[in-house]
Amino acid sequence: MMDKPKIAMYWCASCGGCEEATVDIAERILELTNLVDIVFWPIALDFKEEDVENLPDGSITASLINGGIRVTENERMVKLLRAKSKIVVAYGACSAWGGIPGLANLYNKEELVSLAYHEVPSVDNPKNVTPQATTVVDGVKLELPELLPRLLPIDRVISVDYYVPGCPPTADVTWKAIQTLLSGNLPPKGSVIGASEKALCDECPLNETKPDKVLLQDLKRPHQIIPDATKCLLTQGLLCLGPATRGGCGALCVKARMPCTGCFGPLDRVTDYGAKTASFIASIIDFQNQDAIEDLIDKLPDPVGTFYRYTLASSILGGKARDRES
Amino acid sequence: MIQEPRVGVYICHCGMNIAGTINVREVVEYCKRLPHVVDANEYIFMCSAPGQNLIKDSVNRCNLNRVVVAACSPTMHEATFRSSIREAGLNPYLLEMVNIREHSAWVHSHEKRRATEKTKDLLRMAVAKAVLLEPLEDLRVEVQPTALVLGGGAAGIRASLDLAERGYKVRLIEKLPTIGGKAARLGRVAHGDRTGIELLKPLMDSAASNQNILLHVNSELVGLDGSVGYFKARVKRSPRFVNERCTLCDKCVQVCPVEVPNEYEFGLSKRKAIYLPFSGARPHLMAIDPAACNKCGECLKVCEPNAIELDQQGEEAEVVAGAIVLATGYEPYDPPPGEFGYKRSDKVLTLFQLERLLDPAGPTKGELKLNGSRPRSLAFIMCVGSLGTTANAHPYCSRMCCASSLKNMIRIKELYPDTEIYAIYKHIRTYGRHDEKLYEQASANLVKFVIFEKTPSVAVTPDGLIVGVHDATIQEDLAIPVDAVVLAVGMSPTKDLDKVRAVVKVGCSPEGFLREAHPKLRPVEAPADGILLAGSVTSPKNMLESMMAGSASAAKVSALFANGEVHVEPIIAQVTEEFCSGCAICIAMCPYGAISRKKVGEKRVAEVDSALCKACGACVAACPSGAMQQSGFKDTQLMAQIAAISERRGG
Amino acid sequence: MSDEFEPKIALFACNWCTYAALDLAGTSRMKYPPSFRVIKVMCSGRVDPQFILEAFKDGADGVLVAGCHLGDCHYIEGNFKALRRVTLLKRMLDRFGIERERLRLEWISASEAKKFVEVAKEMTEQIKALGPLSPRLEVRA
Amino acid sequence: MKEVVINPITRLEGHGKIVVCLDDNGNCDRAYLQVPELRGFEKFAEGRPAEDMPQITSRICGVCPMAHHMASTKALDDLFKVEPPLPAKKIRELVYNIFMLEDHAVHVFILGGPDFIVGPTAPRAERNILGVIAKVGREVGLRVIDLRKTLRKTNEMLAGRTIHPVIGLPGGVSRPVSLEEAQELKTIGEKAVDFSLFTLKVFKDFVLSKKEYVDLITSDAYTHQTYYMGLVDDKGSVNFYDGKVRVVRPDGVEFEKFDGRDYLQHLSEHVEPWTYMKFPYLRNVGWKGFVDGEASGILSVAPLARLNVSDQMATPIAQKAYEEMFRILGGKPVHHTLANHWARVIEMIYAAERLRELANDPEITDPNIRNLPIEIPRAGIGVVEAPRGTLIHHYETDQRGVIRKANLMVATQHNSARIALSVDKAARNYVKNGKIDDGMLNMVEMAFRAYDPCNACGTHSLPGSMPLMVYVYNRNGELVETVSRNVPSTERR
Repeated sequence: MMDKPKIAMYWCASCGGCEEATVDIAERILELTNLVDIVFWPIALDFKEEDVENLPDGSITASLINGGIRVTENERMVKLLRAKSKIVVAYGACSAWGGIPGLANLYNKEELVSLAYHEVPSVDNPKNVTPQATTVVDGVKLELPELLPRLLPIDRVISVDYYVPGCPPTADVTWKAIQTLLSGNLPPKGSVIGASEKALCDECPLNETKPDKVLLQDLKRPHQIIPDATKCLLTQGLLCLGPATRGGCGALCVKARMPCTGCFGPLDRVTDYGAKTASFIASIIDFQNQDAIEDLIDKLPDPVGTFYRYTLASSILGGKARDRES
Repeated sequence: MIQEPRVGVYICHCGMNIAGTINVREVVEYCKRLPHVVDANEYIFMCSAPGQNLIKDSVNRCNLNRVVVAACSPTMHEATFRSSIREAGLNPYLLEMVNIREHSAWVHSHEKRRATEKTKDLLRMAVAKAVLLEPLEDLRVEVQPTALVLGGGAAGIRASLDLAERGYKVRLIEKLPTIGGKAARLGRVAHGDRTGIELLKPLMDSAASNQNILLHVNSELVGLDGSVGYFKARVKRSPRFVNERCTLCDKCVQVCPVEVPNEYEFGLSKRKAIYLPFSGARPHLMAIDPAACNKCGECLKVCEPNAIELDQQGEEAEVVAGAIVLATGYEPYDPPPGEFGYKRSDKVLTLFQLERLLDPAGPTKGELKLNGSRPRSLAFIMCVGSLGTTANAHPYCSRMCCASSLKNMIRIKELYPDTEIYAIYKHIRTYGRHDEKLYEQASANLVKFVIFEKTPSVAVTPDGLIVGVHDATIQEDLAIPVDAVVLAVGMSPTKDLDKVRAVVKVGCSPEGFLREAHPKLRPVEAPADGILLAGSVTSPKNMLESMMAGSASAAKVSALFANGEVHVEPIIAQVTEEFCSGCAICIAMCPYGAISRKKVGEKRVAEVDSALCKACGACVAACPSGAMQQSGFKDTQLMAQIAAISERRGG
Repeated sequence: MSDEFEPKIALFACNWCTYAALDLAGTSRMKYPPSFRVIKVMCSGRVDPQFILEAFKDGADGVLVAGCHLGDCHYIEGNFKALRRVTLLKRMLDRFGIERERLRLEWISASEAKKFVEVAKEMTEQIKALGPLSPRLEVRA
Repeated sequence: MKEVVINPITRLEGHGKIVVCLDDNGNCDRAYLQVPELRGFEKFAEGRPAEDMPQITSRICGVCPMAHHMASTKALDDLFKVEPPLPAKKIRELVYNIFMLEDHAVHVFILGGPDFIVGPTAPRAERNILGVIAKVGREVGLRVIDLRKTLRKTNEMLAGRTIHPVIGLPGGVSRPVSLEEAQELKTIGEKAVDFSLFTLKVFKDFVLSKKEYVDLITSDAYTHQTYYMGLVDDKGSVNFYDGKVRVVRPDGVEFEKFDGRDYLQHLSEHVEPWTYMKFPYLRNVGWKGFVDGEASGILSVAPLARLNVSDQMATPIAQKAYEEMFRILGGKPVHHTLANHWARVIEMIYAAERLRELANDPEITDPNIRNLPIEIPRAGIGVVEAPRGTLIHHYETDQRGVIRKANLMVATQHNSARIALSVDKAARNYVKNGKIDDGMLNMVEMAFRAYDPCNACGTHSLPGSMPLMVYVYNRNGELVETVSRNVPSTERR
């Protein structure tokens, strides 16, 4: 009897939504367990790290990893799984591109810590206590892991074979990705699996409603407009990022009358999702006069946070430049 | 099929032009160490026959599949080296040129070391891009040797005749019932004794009778598809209500009860609802103005040849053409009522109306008479509607109005020497070989010139007209009573130009004229290939200039037709359908209308008309999914070039 | 040779105006600092913000995007697209901690070799004053 | 070969690390629970448009995204000074109760509940959903999976997505409920109530009917005398979506009742250097260290706390169950941590009944679901009851509605001091002579699971990957033992 493929699932810096999404494949999961052995899944199974360490290199068929790399433990674990796995899959936005926690890369870690423990109004911290890497209490050293300077997508730490997009990936996308992995007919390394080759517009029910020329004369923030639910949101001035975002979700947000915020990330031929998105948005501004262009851009309070909401950590720059040394 | 890239790098000394600054030897050695470079060499003049042979031999000897040449500007020798590698059996687009003469050696001869370092960077970047180059094939489009000329004025007629004389078919589209345009309505033209119609009539007759020219009067262009070599135009003809049996007996005109202002006389006289636009109109037939005609049927009763068909219908026809000449002309600046007394007094007239008065074929048979009386004193106010003289005026100078005004002043002095004439002007622009004589002649004829800086005024009083002007020379306010005022109006873009632009995609200047591909180097070409711009559709022109533009555009069209096919450099945008979501962002990027969304099943994808694409790449930069790419300037190619800007990535 | 910081500036030059202006500067034997690395595009409207960020990331201390004057674009309005993109990207650079002066947009016609030389000198000085960028972009110190 | 149990439900939550310090006799001197992560959500909220917050902050936790989404949306109402139309409020409350029901149900049957339904003394490997199925019957498992799926699909329909919903906007919701959907909801409402009653029956049959379980619940090891906090409506009933914050003393007397907007006058956070978790306490009592009693500002939130602070339940069946619980456990307040399981079942009934009421309210299909803001924003505070307790979002913005400062006080965090007490108590009880046994871990696990804590929310950090690690140090600071254990708990928020 042939051994069933061995699958490992692991989470780094994620919110748990990816794990919930995995569970959301509900009844299909029983089918899955007939097809594979799950050898490692911290949320569901007892394990010891040594168990993984003791496996021969390459003995896990595929590891699905969600979450980005925020602390040193994350880094250590993904390196371990890389060594033990034939295939590593970055599952979900955080793992693939850092996700929303990657927005922290616009600050240094000291700023994050200082705000949380010293500055927020609810904190009462007269002695200016800050969580420390090492605290000695009664002769015992209490250690906390240190944050890395930046949150990193896992492919900045290990080599990644495939990517499953989404914050989180939907059940359908997850299932398709698993089927691809089990099909034996593997796509080229680096491919995105489970989702569409095309941008969201391809599957958006409102794509047909676009006029010949899509141009922006105004920008509206979602709370400033009650959009016509039968017309493309972008053409109504809402910053729908569907044109730049990989399809596969079935246009869930648009169906709830909210613009796409880009959680399925860039398409194959795009290097930097945020820059590409900025490019397409800027391109369709229907003004020639610099002041009018500036005025329109003024209506968009935080272009970096908006365009890089899920992909900052994987972007060309990856985060904020360090300050100039004077 | 993925070929392992094998790059050869060839660096030209250009005598001492390059080698005098750049250490070519060092750069060659550097290039040999770059990834995928299998050969690097140098030569004193790479563009010479031995230089080119060196490249060709290397291609074969080293089995190269990419070539980088570092020499002068590609505008000089890109074509040269493309042919060289083609002769060596490589696709010509597998060449990348680096301009190290103009962009490095010549400008950094004071910093030789750093110029050499920069040159290495440029080569490293070029090699990085070259590795990703792909073979491309020129695009060819067969040309339909028929020209569509839009506008039957001086420029359009000239263009049509020139083309017809060379044996090409012409469809001449004119929206009025006659060709001739504004030029046919000029009075005596400067520097000669003949009137506009006298000059133009032979050309109009030739155009009307030429076998190669098909006149479409009462017609407009309402649709256009396709691109250079093969346009499909939709031409809509409005009914004329009079057929070819018309003998111009004039009986219908006599019985017609409806009178309207005669636009051919600029409203100086009236015409009937059935009318001949002017003597010499072509085609030489009556026409019925549907806006004026009340269909009373009186004309039918008197028309012996049964030439009148009141139930005639309009029709639309498709015309296939290889090129289009836009010669839709201009219209005179029309001052708003009250500007300088215009339309407040019948003694205030425009320069165009004056032309008609002085035309022997005009409403007064060439006599200067206003309401039956001859003005003894006249003031010409110049620059009306031009140079920002009034709030409504254009910012530009229409040029022809000075000469035209002076010509008319001289004519009036000839006819009526006792007439007192004031020329109230902002600038006198009598440019060119002949026109300054007009100024001298007018001065000699005692025309009184008054220069203004502040816009003058015209008061309409019960006693007559009083021109108020601050004479900028003597710094005095003058009040000049005159019998009549002539407003030397300039030229405006036609009001219909937007309708034309909606059909033919041509850009327009801030002034509202059509924009040329280049104002100096390509003055009669639109940016889109196969579309020519003749006459005052691009800027104010006099008759001579319009004729020149007409001939020039015909020459451009002839060159196109003579070649029989169009070659397009294949660096155009292309969609990979499997990556295209049909988001439509690209469509608004294209100034040439080359991109559309087609339906594939239930879904949309973008489609590029390769003949319309001009290779700017704006849609590529905008394409949010990377589905749109520009051959020769793909994202991957340019990103590789950029990434090699410093050694750590590219080298 | 001095150890003085010599900036590298990526120059995206449109084929019709700025590239030709550079050619003219050469044939006129004008002199400007050897800081610029030319990347030819057919039109400034081809320049994708990804290129600009990639240039910064890969070692450019500054980026100059240059094309035909507004209204004179060989492709009618490609430079307006460049204007819009660069305007938006400049604002984004603020949040990335990259000084706006490092990204510059200029309209330089084929005949304006002199203008290019002035811009080149000025920008080189500006970037020198700002110092090198790439060490500040590396993830770990 | 290892039997794989795909148990959606036995979640291990996050980074939890316990350090036990021994005295000279090898007994526990002091135990520390360390939470080792921080993500900095408050920081990167700065500069972002406020209206993005409901979708940004939901990423704090993919398990209870709706709680953050809704607290954030309510903070935006307050920020932009715009009241949602009544139909929008009802839609929000509808999706919120669907979420609460689903979250509680998962906890009862899959995460914490099995301890009791299967039995605290049953082998660990059986204390999971499979054990529940073995004991109660196969149809339980199917019903749980089916209900979870139905409720999650329903919220995907109503809120755009279940994980990280999108409908929340200041002044309303983005999407109306269609007539067809309303029809479907009526069926779901009935199904939900049936299920909640079934749950109560299971709980009674398999837990309350056994004296030893009730004794365990009321045992001293799981009892702390602390303050309790939760939202109540104007009649003093439990309400998850809206109301005033009421705090009762350990003796059950109301200590204070305040508008959520005034939270800073009532709550503060204490910082320790050895954990990233902050410890909220009642400002008007003060931080007195890790001790319980009326003099200590340590408070507790979540199901039991909500029931302790309320006067009654707003729906009839839940009210009966509520009365029954307090009758059996000896009146309000109940201080037994493990009673949270019971309280959770009662809240399920309330959520289901409220869901059914709203599903049958014709107003939910009214298309009037948005009021556009017109006021200039400045500051806004939103409070909801998350499954695990009171959740507070607080934003300050510039005039364009761009966040200048954000502060988030999260449910689990309010319980963190009391959890620390529980860990310490467990260690003191069970670490004897330097020996750590499975019993201690069980004790800790059960205490943990009852709170259903979520360190991801608590530190706005990510739930990490580490199992619960126990490190034992002797008097000389030397590590003498390490025990690792997956805590199949519950830290779901």
